[in-house]
Amino acid sequence: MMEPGLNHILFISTALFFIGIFGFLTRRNLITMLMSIELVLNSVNINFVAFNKYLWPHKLDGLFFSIFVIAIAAAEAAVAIAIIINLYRSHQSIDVENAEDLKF
Amino acid sequence: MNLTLLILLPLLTAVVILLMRSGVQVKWSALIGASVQFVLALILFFAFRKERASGNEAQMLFELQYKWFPSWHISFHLGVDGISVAMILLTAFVVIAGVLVSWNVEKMTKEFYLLLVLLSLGAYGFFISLDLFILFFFLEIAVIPKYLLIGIWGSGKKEYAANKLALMLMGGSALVLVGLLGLYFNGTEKTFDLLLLSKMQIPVMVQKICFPLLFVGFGVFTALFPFHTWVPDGHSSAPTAGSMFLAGISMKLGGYGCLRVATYLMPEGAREYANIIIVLSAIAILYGAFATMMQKDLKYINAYSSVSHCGFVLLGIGMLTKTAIAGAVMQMVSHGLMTALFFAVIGMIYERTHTREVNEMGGLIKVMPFITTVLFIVGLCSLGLPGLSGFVAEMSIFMGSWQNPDPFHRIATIAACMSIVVTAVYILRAIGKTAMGPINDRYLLLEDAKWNEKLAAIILIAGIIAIGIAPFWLNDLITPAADEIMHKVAGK
Amino acid sequence: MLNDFLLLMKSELVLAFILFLLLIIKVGKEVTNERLLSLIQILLLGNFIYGFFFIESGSLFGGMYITNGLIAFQKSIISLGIYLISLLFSDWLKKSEHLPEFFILLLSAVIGMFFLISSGNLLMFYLSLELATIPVAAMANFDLDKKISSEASMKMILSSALSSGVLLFGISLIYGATGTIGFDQIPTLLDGSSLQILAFVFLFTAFAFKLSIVPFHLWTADVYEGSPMAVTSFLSVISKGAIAFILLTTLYKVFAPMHALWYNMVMLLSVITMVVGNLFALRQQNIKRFLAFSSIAQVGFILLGLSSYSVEGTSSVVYFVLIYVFSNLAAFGVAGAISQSYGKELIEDYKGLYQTNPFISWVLALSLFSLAGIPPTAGFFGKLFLITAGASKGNYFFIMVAALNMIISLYYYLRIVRAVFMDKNDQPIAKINLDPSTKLGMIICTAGIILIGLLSWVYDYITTLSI
Amino acid sequence: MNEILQIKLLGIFSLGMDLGWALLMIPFLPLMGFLLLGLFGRKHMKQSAGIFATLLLSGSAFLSLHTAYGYFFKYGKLEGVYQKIIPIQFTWLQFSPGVSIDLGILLDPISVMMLVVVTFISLMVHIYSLAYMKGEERFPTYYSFLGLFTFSMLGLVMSSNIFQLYIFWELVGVSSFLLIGYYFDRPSAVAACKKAFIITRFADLGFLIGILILSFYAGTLDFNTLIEKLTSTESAEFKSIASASFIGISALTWALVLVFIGGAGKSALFPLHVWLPDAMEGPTPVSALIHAATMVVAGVFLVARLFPVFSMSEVALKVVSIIGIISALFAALIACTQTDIKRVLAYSTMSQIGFMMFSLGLSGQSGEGGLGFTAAMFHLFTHALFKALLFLGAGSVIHFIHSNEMKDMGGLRKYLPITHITFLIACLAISGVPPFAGFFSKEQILLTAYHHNVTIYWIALATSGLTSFYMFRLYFSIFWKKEYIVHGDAHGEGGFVMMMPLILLSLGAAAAGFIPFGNLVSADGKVLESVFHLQFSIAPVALGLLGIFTAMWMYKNESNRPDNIAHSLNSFYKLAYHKFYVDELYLFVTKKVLFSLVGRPAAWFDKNVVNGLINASGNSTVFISEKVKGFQSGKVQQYAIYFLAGVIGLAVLFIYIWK
Repeated sequence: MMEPGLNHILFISTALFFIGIFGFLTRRNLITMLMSIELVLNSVNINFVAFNKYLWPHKLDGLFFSIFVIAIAAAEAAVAIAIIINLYRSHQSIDVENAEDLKF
Repeated sequence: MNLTLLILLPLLTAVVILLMRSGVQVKWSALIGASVQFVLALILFFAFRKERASGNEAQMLFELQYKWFPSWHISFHLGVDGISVAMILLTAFVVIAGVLVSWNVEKMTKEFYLLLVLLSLGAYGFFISLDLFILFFFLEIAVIPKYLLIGIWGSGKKEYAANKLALMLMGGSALVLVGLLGLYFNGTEKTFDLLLLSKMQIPVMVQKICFPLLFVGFGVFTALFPFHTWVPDGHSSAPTAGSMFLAGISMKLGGYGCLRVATYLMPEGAREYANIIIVLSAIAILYGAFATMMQKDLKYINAYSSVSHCGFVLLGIGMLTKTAIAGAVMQMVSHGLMTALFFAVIGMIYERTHTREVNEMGGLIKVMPFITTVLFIVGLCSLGLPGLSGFVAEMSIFMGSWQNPDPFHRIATIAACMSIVVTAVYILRAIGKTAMGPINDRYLLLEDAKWNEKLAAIILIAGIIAIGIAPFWLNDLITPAADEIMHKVAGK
Repeated sequence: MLNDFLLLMKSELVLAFILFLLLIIKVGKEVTNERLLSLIQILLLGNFIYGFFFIESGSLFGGMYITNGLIAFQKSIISLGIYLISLLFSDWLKKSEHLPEFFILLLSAVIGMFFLISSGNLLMFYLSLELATIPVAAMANFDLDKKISSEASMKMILSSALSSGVLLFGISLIYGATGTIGFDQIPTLLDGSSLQILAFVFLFTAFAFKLSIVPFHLWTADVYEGSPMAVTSFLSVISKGAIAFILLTTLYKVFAPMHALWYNMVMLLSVITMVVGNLFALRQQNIKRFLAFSSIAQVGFILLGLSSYSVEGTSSVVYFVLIYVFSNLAAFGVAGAISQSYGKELIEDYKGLYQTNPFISWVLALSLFSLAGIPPTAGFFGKLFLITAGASKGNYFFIMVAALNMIISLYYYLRIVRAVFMDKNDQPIAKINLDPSTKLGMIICTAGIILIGLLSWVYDYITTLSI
Repeated sequence: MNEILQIKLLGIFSLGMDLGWALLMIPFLPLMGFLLLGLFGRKHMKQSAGIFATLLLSGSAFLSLHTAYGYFFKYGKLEGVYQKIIPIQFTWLQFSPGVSIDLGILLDPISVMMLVVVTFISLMVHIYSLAYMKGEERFPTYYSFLGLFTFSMLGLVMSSNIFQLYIFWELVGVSSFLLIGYYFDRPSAVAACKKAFIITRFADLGFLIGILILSFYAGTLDFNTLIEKLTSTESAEFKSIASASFIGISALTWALVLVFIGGAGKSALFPLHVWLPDAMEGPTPVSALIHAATMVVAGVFLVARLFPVFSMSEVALKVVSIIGIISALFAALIACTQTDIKRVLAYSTMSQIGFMMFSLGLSGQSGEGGLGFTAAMFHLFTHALFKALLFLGAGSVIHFIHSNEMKDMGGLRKYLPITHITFLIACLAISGVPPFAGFFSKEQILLTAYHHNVTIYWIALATSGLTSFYMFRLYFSIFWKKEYIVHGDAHGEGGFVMMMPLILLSLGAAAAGFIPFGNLVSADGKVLESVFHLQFSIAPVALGLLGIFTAMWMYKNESNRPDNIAHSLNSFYKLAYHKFYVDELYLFVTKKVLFSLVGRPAAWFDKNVVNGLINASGNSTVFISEKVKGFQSGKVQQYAIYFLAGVIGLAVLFIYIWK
């Protein structure tokens, strides 16, 4: 069994990134869309950690960065969910297609 | 004489107008401001002559330079030569007449006069600035007041006309801007200073690109064919004073810019494109004249004739001889006075008959001898009668144009000359239909001009006749400056 | 060390102090909105004035936080902006049920912006960017009972989350390519490889998103329209200003070695942004939406100035943002006053406004002229300097397009002027009783619009800071 | 700079200063009349305007007589040659070194002669109008316009600079315009004054271009210098203008022909004559002054003024003579058919000017050969007298009868005895019956023609026969033919004021022929001994008498003879009656060609194409804006797609293009 190299990990993280993007573009449910964003953020986290480990092991910037990203993602999710709840109150739905009054 | 006074006085007037309460106070303060400005312009003229007579041969007199945005190599640089003095005199004449003519404006009097004063501020500043940046600044200052004047106090399709005017003029100044930037970056050092730039060698390639930009840009202001379409609509929709300012002052900004900025700073460019300018202006002259022939609205008649007359200005510049350039400047002054007077008269007639259609009028000599006399005078000036200013200017242009010996210039000159016949046709048609012929009964009780209208007309007529009878003073004023420009253009 | 800390971070500390004060007040006993607002206004004014004192330059936390004269000035512009917002929208604020919360959110966002401007490190940059964004998304939802308000804030939070995802991906690539996230080390390690360029593009999209550069702008108009006027104005003026400032640093400092590359991009985006912004602004009926698109077009001009990569570029961008604060806030102030009094936000409703409300009509007209870049308003100078700076590279075609765009923009600005001054209306908006502080705000804006341009030392001061 | 305002008095003779001021006053007195009456007449001088203007003009007339006397008999001659004296000249407008419009006074035989003619006729008209125009509402205006005209005409004849001449040329044109349109409420008068102005303006275009050409090659606008430079075959200027050519014709010829076109317009020569008959819409005294005696001969004066230069180009002279003779015959034919008495006179004027012109065209430069020049000037002089007389006489008839039509007249000799006698004298004079003035001048003209071009001579002879025929047709139709039935309010002849000018002019018409004109006016300034050939004058006089008797036979009593003859000449008569359809041709050219084919398309083009393009650029922007609105779909996921597309696009651009 071979040791996973940087490329493998990057492959995974990139895949994760695009899966997240794909989810964001295709899902109609706001919560799911938010989750897709989380996927994107996680792929970034993997990137950071992987780069840190494989390329710049003596610099800890990547690790710290990923920790902060996790924290911020939580904060963002909190606000986003609050907003979605409010949206639900006014629209009686959390389907993104129901909130398209603002256009042109 | 301190040239900043010319800018500060309109500013002061504007502030005073803002503080005034009633319409009457506003009018009087505007009138007083305009009169003081008028006197100031005369003082400037005499001071200039005195200075020149005492042997001051500097290109620009009364120069002033204040720091202003030094990091962009801009300075508040003022100064006048003969051409600027002539234009300032013109502005002063038109402004005071415009203020007088608007005496009856009841709707939003304060705003109206405020805008008039701002407009004149732009013109004064433009003519005395020796820095391209502030020149551009003043050029654009004058646009919005025009827009508002037409849009608020105008008549007919006023919104459309105002919009078109503002957009086309802004389009023109956008071109000017790009041209100016080209000059700024391509001199031997970065500067907006006109005099410094004039001493630099601007690369020929740059001149070839920037000259058309600047010339067309300024040309839009002065009704360069085919960018003249704002003229008829704008003029005819504007209130009387608005038309006067527009045609009398604002269109001259363009001509002055074409001459002072485009031609003077980029002689190679000017030589390169002179033929195109000549063709366009010859077209404008004839085409404007023929189009005028078909108009039925007095204001449209004058507006189209302005296209034709301003064609002479550009033709004179395009001909690139000293006499023609001097003639172009004279034509600017002359046309400014004349067309302002024409619009004033049209305004007076309109106020009384409530129509501007020539076919609906007739025989007005009977009831308004003064107004129709003025109409005759201005019409005759327009068709170039000797003794009035139009003749002097046109003849100078013709004489100057003819100094180019090749057939192309000859044909263009002859084409331009032909317009004097067409002009006669439409002017006489207009006069014949309004002033002469049997009078319509409903006009029998109309009254002649009131004091303010008379005074306005007399001031402008005085200017027209002063040039027409004794052109030498104007010529002496302009020629050295035109000489300087030609010197630059001719010198390799 | 502590001294340094206190001095260098003084603006953030003051804001944090105010923020905590508000928190305490909120927790404590009931204060009427009027009194609270007056207090806030005074505090914000104090904050603004204080911004001009004790200016030092230096860095903290191992280069994560940097400050200097220019940054202090940029922060002052932002302080001024929020002070003006607190004045202009006092009517709306007074009636708001959650006044302290509004300012708490606003101030946190501003603190985020301050850190953003001062950031010297991608981590700091990311954190402060999020701090500057998330509260605003919450603020966008401040009209809790309005459907469009929640839609707007939803769009904002989702779009910005996506954009920060892309940004982070970019940052991670940079980190991978260079092994550092410090602003001072990155430039030395840039070699122009494809990976780095890709990383730069990802990074840049975050700016593009926040600045609403086309084609990353689509959220802008919807969010602006849905949000309360005060939030819209904050979004369009303050947040854009802050991003523009940090973009300056990023492009001029961090990606300086790549300037020949990004110059093309910035020029192209600038023109596209102007054109699209203008084309969309042309046919807007809602004043907020209209101002949104007009602000997109304005960003195009900012990019034009940015492209010059010179001291002139820096100073003209900062100068423009300063002017933009006055002009755009004045326009929003007027729109806010009208919307607050009569709930009218359509341009049609503005017909005949001059008959009943000459003062605000003039304020509106002046601000629009300034936005359109017509002298003698400051906008003229701002725009002209941006264009001049942009022209220094000699790309006259783009300059020409920019100049022509000024005409289109003039057309739609004049459309409002025309409605206000010329069009007839049987039932114009009735006389509005302006709150004194709103009036004060408008007067300050007007004064700024007229004076900032004519007084050339303002610009000179910025130039001396930028060198 | 200030020295320009100093009028340089170049009085060479002891009269110096006095001469200058006296000369200046000649035009300035009428000018003063114009200004004062124009400004204050309407309010303050309603009644006294006429007297005031007449007094001013008599001062002017006296001064010009004084000048003429002084010039011809005291100081004008130097070594047997009349000098060209420029007592006053100053630079009015400097174009370029050497080329400037200088306003000045040039005294030479023709200008002095014209001074006398203009002031004298004008004075007569002023006096005559006192009665004729009495009670008109715009009486002061009328006199002020007369003043303007007199001033401009005097300025014209005294011009020392070709551009100065052009200036006054235009001023004369405009005063003619104003006076023709004096009855402004008659549409026909309005049309006539416009027509007169526009057609002469068209001709002036030629004049102007001619001036431009001349000034370009000669490098001066000053008459004396110009003539000096262009008449010496050695000078560089002459060589350049003679060698430069355009479509095979030398620049000199072009210039002169163009100048002549100007002259032809003013002098109503074929085919630019159409305005003159219509100009009779003006008050009759005005017709007498402007459209008979003075302004219409300006063209002749112009050619005479530039005669030395004309004589350098044979082609130009040929054009002058051919146009002259065509006009003479053409107008005479038409005059025979017209029934409006003023129109008959107008055509006769045109015909007589044709005589002067071809005489000039046939003349040589000096000595005996210069007879044509002297003859033309002489005829100009005598014609002014008798034609003014005819017009004033006609005026008196019209005043009496309130109609211009011949059919309303007849048998008036009893009611208007003085008019009758003076009119007869004038008719005899124009018919060339000795010893009246016309005889002598016409004699010389025919002599010139005989010597230089026989074809022209025969045509001229025939024309002079026609002249006496139509003049006496007029005479008999007015004063004989039938008994006049007096209508209700018949008044007299108009009193002494109206009759005095008639009498004075008739004295002139009768006696002016005895002036030894050749001694005074000649092409080269030297005395020209005119030889009188008795055998030569038989033919013209006989023809003249034949014409008179034919007219008498046809018109003395009422009969159907004229109708019969008209019938027998059927189509030709119609052609002449309709003035050979030249007016219709003009109408076609202006209405159909200029208005419909040029003016209307230009206006249409401007409104639709040029303006349309400008509007279209605006509209298309709006259109595009409408089309692209779909991008802002309101769907947040689509926004994200554009966002990502942007990212990818930028990345692609960067990596594949910009890198």
